[in-house]
Amino acid sequence: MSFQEQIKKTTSLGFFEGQVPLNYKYTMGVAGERFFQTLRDKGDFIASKCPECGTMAIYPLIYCEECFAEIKDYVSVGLTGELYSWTECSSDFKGARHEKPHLLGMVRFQGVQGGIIHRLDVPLSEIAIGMKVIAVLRPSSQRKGSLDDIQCFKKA
Amino acid sequence: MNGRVAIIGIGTEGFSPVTPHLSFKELTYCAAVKAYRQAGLHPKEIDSFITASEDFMEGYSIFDEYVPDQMGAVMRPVHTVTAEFLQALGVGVMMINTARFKTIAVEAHSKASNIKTLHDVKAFALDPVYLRPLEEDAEFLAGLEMRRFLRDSGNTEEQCAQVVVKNRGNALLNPLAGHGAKLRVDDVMASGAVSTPLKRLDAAAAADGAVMVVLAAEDVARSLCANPVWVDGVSWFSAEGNPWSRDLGVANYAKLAARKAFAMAGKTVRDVDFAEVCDEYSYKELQHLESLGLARPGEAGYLTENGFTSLNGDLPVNASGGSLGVGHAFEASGGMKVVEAVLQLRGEAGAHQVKNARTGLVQSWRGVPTATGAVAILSNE
Amino acid sequence: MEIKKVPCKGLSTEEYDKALKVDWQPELAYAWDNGIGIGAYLAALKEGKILAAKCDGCGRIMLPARAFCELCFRPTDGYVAVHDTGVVNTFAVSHVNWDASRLKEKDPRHLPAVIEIDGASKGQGILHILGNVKPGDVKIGMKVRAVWKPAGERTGSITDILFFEPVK
Amino acid sequence: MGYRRVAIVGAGLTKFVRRAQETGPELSWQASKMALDSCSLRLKDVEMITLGSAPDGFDGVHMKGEYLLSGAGGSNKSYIRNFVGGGTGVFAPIHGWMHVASGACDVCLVVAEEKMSSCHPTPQGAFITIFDHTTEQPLKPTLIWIFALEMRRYMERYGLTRADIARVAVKNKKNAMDHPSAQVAGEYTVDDILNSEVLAEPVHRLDISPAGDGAAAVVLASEDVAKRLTDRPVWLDGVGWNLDTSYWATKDLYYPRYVEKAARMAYDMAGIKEPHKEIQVAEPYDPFDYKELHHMEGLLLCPRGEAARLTAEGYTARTGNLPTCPSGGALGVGNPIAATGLMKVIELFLQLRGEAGKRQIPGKPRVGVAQAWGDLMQVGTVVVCRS
Repeated sequence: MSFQEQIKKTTSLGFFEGQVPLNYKYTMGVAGERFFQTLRDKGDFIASKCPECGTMAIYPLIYCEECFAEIKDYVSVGLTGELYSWTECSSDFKGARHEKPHLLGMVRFQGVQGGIIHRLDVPLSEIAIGMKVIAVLRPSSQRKGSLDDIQCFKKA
Repeated sequence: MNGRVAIIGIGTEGFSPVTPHLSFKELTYCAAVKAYRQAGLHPKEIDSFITASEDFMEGYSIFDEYVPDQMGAVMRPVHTVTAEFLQALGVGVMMINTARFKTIAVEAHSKASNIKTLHDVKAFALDPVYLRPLEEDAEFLAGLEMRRFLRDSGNTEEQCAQVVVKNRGNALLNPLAGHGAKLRVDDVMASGAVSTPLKRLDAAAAADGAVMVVLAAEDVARSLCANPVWVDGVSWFSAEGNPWSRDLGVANYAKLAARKAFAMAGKTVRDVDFAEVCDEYSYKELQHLESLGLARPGEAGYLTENGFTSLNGDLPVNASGGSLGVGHAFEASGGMKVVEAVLQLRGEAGAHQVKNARTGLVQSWRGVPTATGAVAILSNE
Repeated sequence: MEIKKVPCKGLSTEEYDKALKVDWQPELAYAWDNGIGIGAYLAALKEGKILAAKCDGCGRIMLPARAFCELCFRPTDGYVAVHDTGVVNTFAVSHVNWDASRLKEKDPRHLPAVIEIDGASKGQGILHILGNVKPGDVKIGMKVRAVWKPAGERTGSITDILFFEPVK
Repeated sequence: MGYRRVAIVGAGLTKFVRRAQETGPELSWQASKMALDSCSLRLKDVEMITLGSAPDGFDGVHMKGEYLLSGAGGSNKSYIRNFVGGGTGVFAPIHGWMHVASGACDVCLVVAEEKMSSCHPTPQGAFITIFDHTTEQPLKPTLIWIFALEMRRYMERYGLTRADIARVAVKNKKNAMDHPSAQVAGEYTVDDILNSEVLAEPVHRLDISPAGDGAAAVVLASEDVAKRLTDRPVWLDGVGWNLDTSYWATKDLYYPRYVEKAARMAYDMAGIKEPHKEIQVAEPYDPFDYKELHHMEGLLLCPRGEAARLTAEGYTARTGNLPTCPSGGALGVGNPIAATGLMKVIELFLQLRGEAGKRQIPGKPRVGVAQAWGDLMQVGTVVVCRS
């Protein structure tokens, strides 16, 4: 009996609704804990530095992605970087439209692999890939050790 | 190694924005029946089965549970790769090359229309510590990448829009495609921003669909099949796992996979008669063409504008209509492209048949936030 | 090589509480198409019937109803309402809820069971719960029958059957 | 047709813990790094990587294979994630075997990772959603239900008591006291197990392995490369896997036919005719105590219904005829799902090389079997190793 014959009433097809009911708390990880503690307590960005090949990475890692060596050394990279790319994002993670698009940038740091993706506060007319930008942090009293401790990047 | 590996059966079902009359099992069953019939095999005669799927695209926490029945694979060696169809195809080729398997069925499907919170699901793929707290639409990563790619390569937004015009135009000729349209570059340019410079019509719309492909070792293929399509090379690669660590100007995963796939096939880009590359976003087609070596850096947009990649151009790209024209079926998208390449190489593509199709390149990408993709080189000789 | 020392020490409750963390609650909501087989199965439940599918290939009468036989790999050959009685194949006495919270002492235990439905092929069972029975009185092999919601309250769901109770 | 032989040449493990500070990628790196170091290889020597990890729901990242990629050394490599639910940990080296046996590469890194503590407060939301969304989830099932249903069916079929089964938990938790990764090792009595908190009769708290965080990794190599790297390769001589129907309530749960099918596939490949005589060490999957017995029978290591009696007689102790879960298994070492399966394969690797330290079983074993199980009473994954 073909599928067409089996469909007696199209109204009986329908759908069934449900959810995957999950909730999470993620640790920041060994390197992440270090990064966010430094950000909170010292207002600084740190990169990991590979003892074998010297590669520096931000966000920091406990291993070198290049040579897989263990990393225990972290170095300050300061708050100033270079704008690698940017975008105006129109909606949030639920697909709801922002009232005004949110300006986001990927920022890289000299001599360091990787970068930071965060909000950007630069007039559209002045934005250029390659421009120097500096992180604006929340006041130290408000910093909690999270991505939100960075308010945005602005023109350096 | 075990000689060559061939595709001896293909089947599809759906590839439309919704498929309310079929459950995911029934959708896949329909594709599977066609593929087995073409291959001339009952599923009992298939040695092993592979599904490419991701749990949260299905709404199950272990979707692997729900795959054997609709493939006819109950109490058989079945496994899931949480990967794109083309990677699963590569695993199937690998399995045949162990010389312990002669026939493998590879399946992927999309029931994207059943996901009520697709944005949430996509955001759930972002790094929980460093990206998700921004609470932005995950497609901001495509916006960042598109801008950097256009800057580094010199391609333009209008040239990206031309990709959309071409692919959705091709889709009008493809009976499988759900998003065929006659568009102008201006329509795309005026379609409103998703995440600048990415616009709504630069992004493929989601589709439901199922694909199954039956692979066979050379001896089996020759005995069963009058028109086998050979998988001469297949490879998958990933660039850096973390989006903030990647070079956004090039698709390194495509570059690395192409190098290996061509080496396996003993072929070069000059042998490629047509290509089906990932165009989930318009700029991705251009970026992929350049990274695959099918266009020189910075020239893919120019070539597109000048018809080089059109259906009757020197190198037809996405004659199927691509994801932009057929609809984006997530992990099954590469499968749709494999099916298209098989039809082309058998001369069965009808109104969207390209001329002199002997070797085709198929390429896939897993979408944001990944930098993972695969390349297969298929031929009919 | 002998593995003597392994990395990752694990956090004590105190350390865990102190560690920096990120919260996230994804909204993962779906509307799954029932399709042909399950569409028919749910429609029958709404009418107070348990629907099976028969396959002329292997001769099985299968639960739940399905559009194709997964063993013969062909479309099924028709749907049949089977009985709403059956036999307990196995059961459990659960003291916890789905979210791992414990039932209170006075709450009735959950009694999940696999019930082989009369009229379907041997071994064709469904998961459901038992009711109107003390946990200590449940036995494998016990005959049970469905207790349905009133017709007006049925929605086309497996919960249209409230539970299965012993056949006295 | 000659088949390429594949060997395990290196192994790495993290500790299994209730809550790791490490992220999933960090755990993956810890195990991968140890595995590479153990056979003096560097990441650049690795051509392809396959990672096994159970549901995305545990780590809490959609497409988690991509998220874990960096820690598993996958950047700019051919990398893929394999997934057969709870059977993944033993499937991961099978997937790695495909890579090497096919000639796709000579060296493949196989990683297994699980971080279940990200689920807050519990992973139950990932468990209820293993059941059919339409015909079962509305009944609000818990994972424990299905084990209780299966355990009761098994007990009923063979007239077993809870005490017969609890001996497995006692043995494995004690064995685990010698395992450096162990999360829940200890000396318990049968009464401790019987009297632990009831969850869903017949399943009590100590019948179950705990959720956890951890990772494991092995390095696989082709025959010629393996012989260059080590004078004690352990050969992956048999692999098998099998997936039963998703209509789990339509089959008799007392016997895992899918495990038998997977085992026969692996034994055929390894040329094993009489597994109960030829296998000298076994690591069946033991997320619940009865499961070890169930799986011994499915693996054809003893006649059906006999596993409990053999356990009581000490047959499966480290000093018995067939040492079973000498590692301590999931019940003792812990159960970060995929990592546990691979931990079992690593136990074979160490036992067959005579490098298991205090856990070493006597008699220089040469052939072992490891197995994992998963999905809705559906998946068997089996590997046979030889020194």
